[in-house]
Amino acid sequence: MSSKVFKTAAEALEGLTFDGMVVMAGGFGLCGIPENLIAALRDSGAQNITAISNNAGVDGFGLGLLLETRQIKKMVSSYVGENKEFERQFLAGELDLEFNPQGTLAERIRAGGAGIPGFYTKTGVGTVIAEGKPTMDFDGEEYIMETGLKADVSLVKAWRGDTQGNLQFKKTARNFNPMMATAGKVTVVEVDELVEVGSFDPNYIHTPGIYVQRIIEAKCEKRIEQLTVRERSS
Amino acid sequence: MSSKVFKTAAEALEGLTFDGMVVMAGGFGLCGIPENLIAALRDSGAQNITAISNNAGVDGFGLGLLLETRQIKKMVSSYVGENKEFERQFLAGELDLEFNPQGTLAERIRAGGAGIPGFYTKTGVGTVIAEGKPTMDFDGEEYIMETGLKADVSLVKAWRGDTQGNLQFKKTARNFNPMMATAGKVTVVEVDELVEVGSFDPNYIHTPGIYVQRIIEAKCEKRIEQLTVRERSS
Amino acid sequence: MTKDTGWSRDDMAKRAARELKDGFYVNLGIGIPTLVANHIPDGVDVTLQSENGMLGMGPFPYPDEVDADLINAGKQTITELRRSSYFNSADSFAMIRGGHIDISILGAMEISQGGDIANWMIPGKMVKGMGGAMDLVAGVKRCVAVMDHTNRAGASKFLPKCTLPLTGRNCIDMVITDLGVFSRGERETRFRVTEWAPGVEMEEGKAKTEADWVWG
Amino acid sequence: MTKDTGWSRDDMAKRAARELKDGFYVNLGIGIPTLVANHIPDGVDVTLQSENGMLGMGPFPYPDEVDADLINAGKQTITELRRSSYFNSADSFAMIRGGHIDISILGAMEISQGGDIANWMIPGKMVKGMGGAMDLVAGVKRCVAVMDHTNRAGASKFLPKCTLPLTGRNCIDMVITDLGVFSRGERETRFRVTEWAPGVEMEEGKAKTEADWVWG
Repeated sequence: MSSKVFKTAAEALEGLTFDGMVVMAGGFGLCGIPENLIAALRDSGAQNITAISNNAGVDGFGLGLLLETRQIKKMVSSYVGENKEFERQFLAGELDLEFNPQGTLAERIRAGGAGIPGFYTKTGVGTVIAEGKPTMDFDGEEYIMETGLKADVSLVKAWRGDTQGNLQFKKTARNFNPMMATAGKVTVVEVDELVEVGSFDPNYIHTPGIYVQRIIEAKCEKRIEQLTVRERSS
Repeated sequence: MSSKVFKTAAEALEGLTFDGMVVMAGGFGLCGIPENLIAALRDSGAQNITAISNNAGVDGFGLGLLLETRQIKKMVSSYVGENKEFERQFLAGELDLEFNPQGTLAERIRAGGAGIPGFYTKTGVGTVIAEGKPTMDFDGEEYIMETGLKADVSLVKAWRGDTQGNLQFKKTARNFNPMMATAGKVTVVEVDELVEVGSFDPNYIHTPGIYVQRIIEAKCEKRIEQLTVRERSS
Repeated sequence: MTKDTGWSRDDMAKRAARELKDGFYVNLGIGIPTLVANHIPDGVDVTLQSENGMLGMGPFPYPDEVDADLINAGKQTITELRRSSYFNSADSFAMIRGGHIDISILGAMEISQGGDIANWMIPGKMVKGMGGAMDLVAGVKRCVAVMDHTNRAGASKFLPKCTLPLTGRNCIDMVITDLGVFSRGERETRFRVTEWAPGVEMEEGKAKTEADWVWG
Repeated sequence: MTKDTGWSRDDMAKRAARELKDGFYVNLGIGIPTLVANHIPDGVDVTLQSENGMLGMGPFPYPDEVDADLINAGKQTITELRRSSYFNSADSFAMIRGGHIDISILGAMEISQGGDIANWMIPGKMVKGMGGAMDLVAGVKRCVAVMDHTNRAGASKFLPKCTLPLTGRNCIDMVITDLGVFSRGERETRFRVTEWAPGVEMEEGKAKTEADWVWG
């Protein structure tokens, strides 16, 4: 079988990037983001990107890198509070922004990967989120329809991956990554540790290799946004 | 915290069964079925049950037990080929049957547990399955709407469970069990092995304890429907 | 910042904590709701959910335990417990939206007498997004809002109708403010004041509340 | 049951196996499609999906390896491989319905010239159910049907229009029968015969086929 394993982030994105592309990038805050692939996407020079990601990184890190270079035309997110350059571009009308409730965003991505073009939810009923969306009553309650989301390329960060693309995620760094892996026409993954096939117990694989087209091993900085600790009492 | 652990299947179902109840039972064929809980449901004497389960067991085993005693009024399944008593009752008009494509059934159960009252799918378009169902076009293609499913009680079979109800499933015995655990007003689980809290790596829990209200440890017969082997060449 | 009458932020968190029952699965918002974790009554064992994908959230880590791959929904480093489990964001919100979380305690900017809540945006100011707030109020079985009774100008935040864009409609079951507790049994009924904070009199409550509510 | 002309069941499976490309994820139906696994060409590495929740299906077990918790969609005992993974039924069909499986090879009772397939029920006979068949034909990228060209009475099963209740509409890309191969590039185009089985002549093919098709 032709190998899914690539050496560098740049090689792993070769031939996949283009102006106007839709990209999904995993992560919650800076936790579980595909740092190296995001940097490689910046270096690819692709313009007018629509980026689907729960957050928009911080200034100079994560998706913040692509905001700095003005490569992002539109963000689809649930929360974008941590980024001054984002705010500046948005207030200047240089950046489109589509807010989704976090659960709606997660479910839309899952739906996109699962062949579900639309589903109904109670989230957002009676709010601005419902504006212009079809509604339906079920058991006398009103629900709004949300649509499935797909991407040209999904950038995913996993903990360990094998050469067939089977993945395991670590703790809360899992977040949006597994769904995004299913919703990309092409899914590219960076892992802390690349292992041989057969290293995982098949009962505990979070993302089966079918969803992964390319994989690299790469070191992550793993920046912490809110370092919060307690002191030892002794 | 009041304990989720019960001693026997009968005790675990106490107060939960009633005439006309909707029950989900996990399993694919006879693989991963909650044998002991099904037997206890029979012994409870509840009548006119609607049973949601991919299959209907075989004569004298699994849900076949409840067919023998005529406690099931309606089956919601994808395939029921292995059961003579089922066929007899169905042809005699004594039993209602609602066929669902297997993927539609699985997704309807997931939706029921996830607060999604309806979703669109391509499965069944142009077939009898589509009759009477709302349709919607997405990108010029026709999809049909399917609804979420819930149960009064879900009967689930897991491999290992801890006293908080965290579950792990084994190999293909997982099948419908995790979704059904999310879709029952009350979910009762039987496990091969009950372990202390903290026995599992939190990264590899298939069903979090929030979905489990009652749990028992019980021996299963694990009958094999199609024993198929190969001979060692040496 | 002690006050002569009424509850402090910590008092409000303590009062909110009394809504937690043994065995509950709980989601706590940021701000005052976070303090609730410090006041869980003895003998009450609850499991905290963090909507970024964890059940069984533990305390903040000791400095040598910090793990960048383990944070809560406020992006703070945390720890795991023996009971913990991790899952993806779709599964996490399926849990929330499917009605499996027993209670959500969350902050608010405004609450209406019909149980609407506004807590995510102020028109004209930079909007950061709703995060998981709309999912929580739409999906969790019981929603308790904790907020100051009045804004800095002294105007009531418990109103006949919210003036700010809504986070959710008819989804709040109890409002805890520095003045007291307002609750309702069903989402079709009116809120009743069930408790005044120490030193707060009916007169003050009435004067500072624009929403309709019923005594006792 | 050798025949003078045309393909045997095993020949048909062998021909179907040539549709498998290196790296494909594949779902095989029961009957003739199961035999395809025995004919995978050298140098072609495919991963078999079993819709009850497994990717990387291995061969039947040796007698001392049998595990009741490890079966395929035909309920036969099987084994796992080094690459295998397990998942639940919703995830399994999300994989199928989301278009992630490269090819499905499945049996059929009737195929129409518009690519409709009927393979799950015969009115008047006891109906066992469609299982995962409707999901597979609706979701898999490329669907190849394998069937005898005619029924026992000698009537064509490749028809202008199916007479039996459909499993799916306009979803078959290739039909392999004992007489030959009929395929189309796009789902809007007509089937073309691209190959005859040994000893089969155009005359015989025409005589036994009611569906419209185009020579090569």
